Amino acid sequence: MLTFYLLLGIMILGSIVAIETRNLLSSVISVGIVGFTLSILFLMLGAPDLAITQVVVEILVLVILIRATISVDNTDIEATRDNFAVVSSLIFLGLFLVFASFAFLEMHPFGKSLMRTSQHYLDNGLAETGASNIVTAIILDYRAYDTLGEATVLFVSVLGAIVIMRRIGRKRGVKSMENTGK
Amino acid sequence: MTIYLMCLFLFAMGLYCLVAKRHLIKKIIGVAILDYAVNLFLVLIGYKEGGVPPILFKDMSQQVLSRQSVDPLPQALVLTSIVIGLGVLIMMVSIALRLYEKYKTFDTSEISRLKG
Amino acid sequence: MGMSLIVKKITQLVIGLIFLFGINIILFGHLSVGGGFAGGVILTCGFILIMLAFGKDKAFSKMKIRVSHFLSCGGAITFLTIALLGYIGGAFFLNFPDHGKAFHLHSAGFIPYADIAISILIVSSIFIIFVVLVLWGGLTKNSGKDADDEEYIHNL
Amino acid sequence: MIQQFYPLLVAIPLGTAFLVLLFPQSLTRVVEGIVIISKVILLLIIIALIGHAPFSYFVGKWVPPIGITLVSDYISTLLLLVINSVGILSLLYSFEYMEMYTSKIRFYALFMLMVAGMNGVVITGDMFNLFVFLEIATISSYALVGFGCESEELEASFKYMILGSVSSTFILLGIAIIYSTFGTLNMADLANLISVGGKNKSILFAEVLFIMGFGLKGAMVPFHAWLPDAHPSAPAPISAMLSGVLIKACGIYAIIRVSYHVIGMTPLIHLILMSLGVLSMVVGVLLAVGQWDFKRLLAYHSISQMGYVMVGIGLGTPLGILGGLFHLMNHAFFKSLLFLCSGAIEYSTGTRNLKEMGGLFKRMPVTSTTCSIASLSISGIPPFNGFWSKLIIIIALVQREFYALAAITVCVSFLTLVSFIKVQRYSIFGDLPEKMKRAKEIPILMRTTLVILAILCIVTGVLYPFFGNTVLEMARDAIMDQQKYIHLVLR
Repeated sequence: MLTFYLLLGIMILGSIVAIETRNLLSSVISVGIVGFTLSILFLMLGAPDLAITQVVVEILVLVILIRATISVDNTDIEATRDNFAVVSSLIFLGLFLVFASFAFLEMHPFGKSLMRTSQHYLDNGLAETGASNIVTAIILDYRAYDTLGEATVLFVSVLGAIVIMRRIGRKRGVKSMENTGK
Repeated sequence: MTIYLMCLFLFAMGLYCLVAKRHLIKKIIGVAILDYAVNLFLVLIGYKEGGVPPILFKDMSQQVLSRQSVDPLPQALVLTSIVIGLGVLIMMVSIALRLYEKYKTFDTSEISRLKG
Repeated sequence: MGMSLIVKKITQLVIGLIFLFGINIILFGHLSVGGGFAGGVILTCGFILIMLAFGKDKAFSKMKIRVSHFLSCGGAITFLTIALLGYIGGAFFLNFPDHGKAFHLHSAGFIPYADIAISILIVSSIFIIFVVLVLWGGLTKNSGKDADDEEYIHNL
Repeated sequence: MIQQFYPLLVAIPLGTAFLVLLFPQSLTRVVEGIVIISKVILLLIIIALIGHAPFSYFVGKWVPPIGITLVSDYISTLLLLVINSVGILSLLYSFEYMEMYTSKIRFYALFMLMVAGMNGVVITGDMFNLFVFLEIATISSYALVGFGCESEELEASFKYMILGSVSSTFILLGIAIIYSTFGTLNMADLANLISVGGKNKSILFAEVLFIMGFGLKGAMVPFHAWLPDAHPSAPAPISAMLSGVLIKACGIYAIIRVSYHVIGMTPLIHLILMSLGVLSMVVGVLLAVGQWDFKRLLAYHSISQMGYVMVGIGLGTPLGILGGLFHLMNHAFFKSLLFLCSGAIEYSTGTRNLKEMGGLFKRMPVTSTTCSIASLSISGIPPFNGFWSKLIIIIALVQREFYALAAITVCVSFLTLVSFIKVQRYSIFGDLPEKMKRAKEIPILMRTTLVILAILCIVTGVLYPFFGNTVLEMARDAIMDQQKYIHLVLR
């Protein structure tokens, strides 16, 4: 149990560095620390599927973020800080955490998962779907409709990114411009 | 309980980053941290003490899986959520690059041609 | 173009293993750890490694941008078709084929095929987006044979 | 038997979007044909399904708590009708309007994906599935807002995207908390467990998270900052879709579903929803009055009109819900008509600034007439549809003895009227400036869609006292009856 707290502590430290550091490149690398620690945590929490996915996705995220960062020559950023925003967000987040802790007091305790519907998957997953990896059985058979949505989300975002990265968005000199007589 | 709160603290830090930081890349990092926190929260919910991964190997009996495995459903949800997070991040980075090209800066206080 | 000799040599040694590992993860997604998504991203990371080590020409020789555009649509259509084929058995997304023997590669109905379709979608679409991000800003400097590809991306 | 085709409402637009991208740029005409045919098929399926309405469909034949369930009751039928009828008209309009932009095929693909996402949100009966389709709809709308690739559009899109992802994480956190407490994701199963077992603080926390998340998507007032930037920046048909249907399907509908059916209403939730509604109503209209940018003014009015819907829904009396639903439907028609009109004016004059316009009635009679009809509808002038729905909401408020609120509602309606008189005065009537002399009427397809929407505004208004309110009343009964929803799915 102590391991979880330690790893989560590393994640929190990493994200503090990522948020507060002035150098963009170090900030992106610290996000990498958070992500890779998360994947170790997934592994310890009994989710190897997620761990492997998190590692490879984290690599992609780092590559893409570094691509965005190196488009600037100087990766040091000035400390532009909006004091009002900082104070108000801290107050809001403090309230949020207090309410959350009241709510969590009545939540199901950690380490004793309820398993109301999941017990069915574990008991009958292999017999009903033929897949011995129960997570795969869920994402591609019991809840395959979700996965169709998931694949579509990735498709949409790639399509959207291509659309955004078009060189020319509007045609020049089309009819509307002629009409204005500009 | 404490571990849930720590996870929510991570979530709150992502929100803080989004509100208080004015740099586009920092905002993207804030969204990434938010994603991490929620994904971790979902997996923590499904954890069972001394749990084994929900995968049945050949030399493993069905009873062991049924009794000791962690909850597989949140893991399936998190898999979907990771992909969605990746998609949103790709879109954000591409828009941030375009904005940099147009305004020659990543600072949101200077990117404000829209009023109100 | 590309990085130093050490990087190139190591990439040559490793790249085959990366692709094999990715394909293994995809094909055995329903039996052990992994699945279409993780495997697909691993394969993409292989392509990205080629691109970073050897420059984009080498990567384009392995995978044409036009082809990957068609593949990404094709993967999505295949997955949707698998979903619609469920109507043969009587419902949307019904896993109607024979489930086969447990713990064998050919088992679990349509799950392995769905894994393959997803991985094709993932590989090609993330490859496209990476190419777009890399080529972004480099358009004015370049000319020559890959100008065709760039034009294809920016004008389609 | 036709119930079997329910999932096709998502599958057809998805398939169209994937297929359309395979075509080269030169075949844009063919693509337009394919897109419109698939849209017509969608509408036909929905109309055929109306008679069969309350039923549930199990995807992959997995019974409820295990698999994903699709639910059709009258509230989803109403939303589907609105989404797809506004969608088909916006699509017709965009055939000519989108000539201004490059890469039309990708526009159609994104449009179809957005429609697929909204249809998916409306038909699903599963919490996480709702989240996934919400993401499809909103991610494609982020891309569509920035479609023109100008600096303002990209900026609006980035703002929208940041707030959109925050709201998504709130929703996902809420789903996680609910799952940890009840161990199921099916809405009807959750509703059953909550109504039997009672609510504790964690459920309330999840509900607050849901209201924040869906409120952000639906631009209720404390969370409205993105809407006045995002909606005007999009191309006009997309503004019509975003303001006309997206904020309803992703915001209002989801709030209705979660708070009425899944978690169940308590006095506290009624209070929260009503105060959100009143705030949006008042703040939206006050911000709108001073605007001179036509589309931005319309966007602020969207916030205000959504406030009306929210007040009606939050009131919780049968009459209030009826008024809210009716106003939701009317708003979809007149607000999309107004956005399409503003697009038409921009198309032929090249400006959105009201001060630069004037006297357009002489140059663009069809656009001006339809714009006037929509303005009269939104400000609640008697024969048109906006009047009836606002009247119903006010009567419902008076019935519950909220006299002050009723007075505020009337005042907001008056301010709306003032604001739209300004629009009419500066754009349609008055002198024709030199620059506007060469403005021409828009092409025939665009005109046709404007006329159809105007006819819809008039028909729903004039015939409302006669055709009864069949679908609306059934939708209201569906909202009020939580037990019926549970039995519909769990059989």
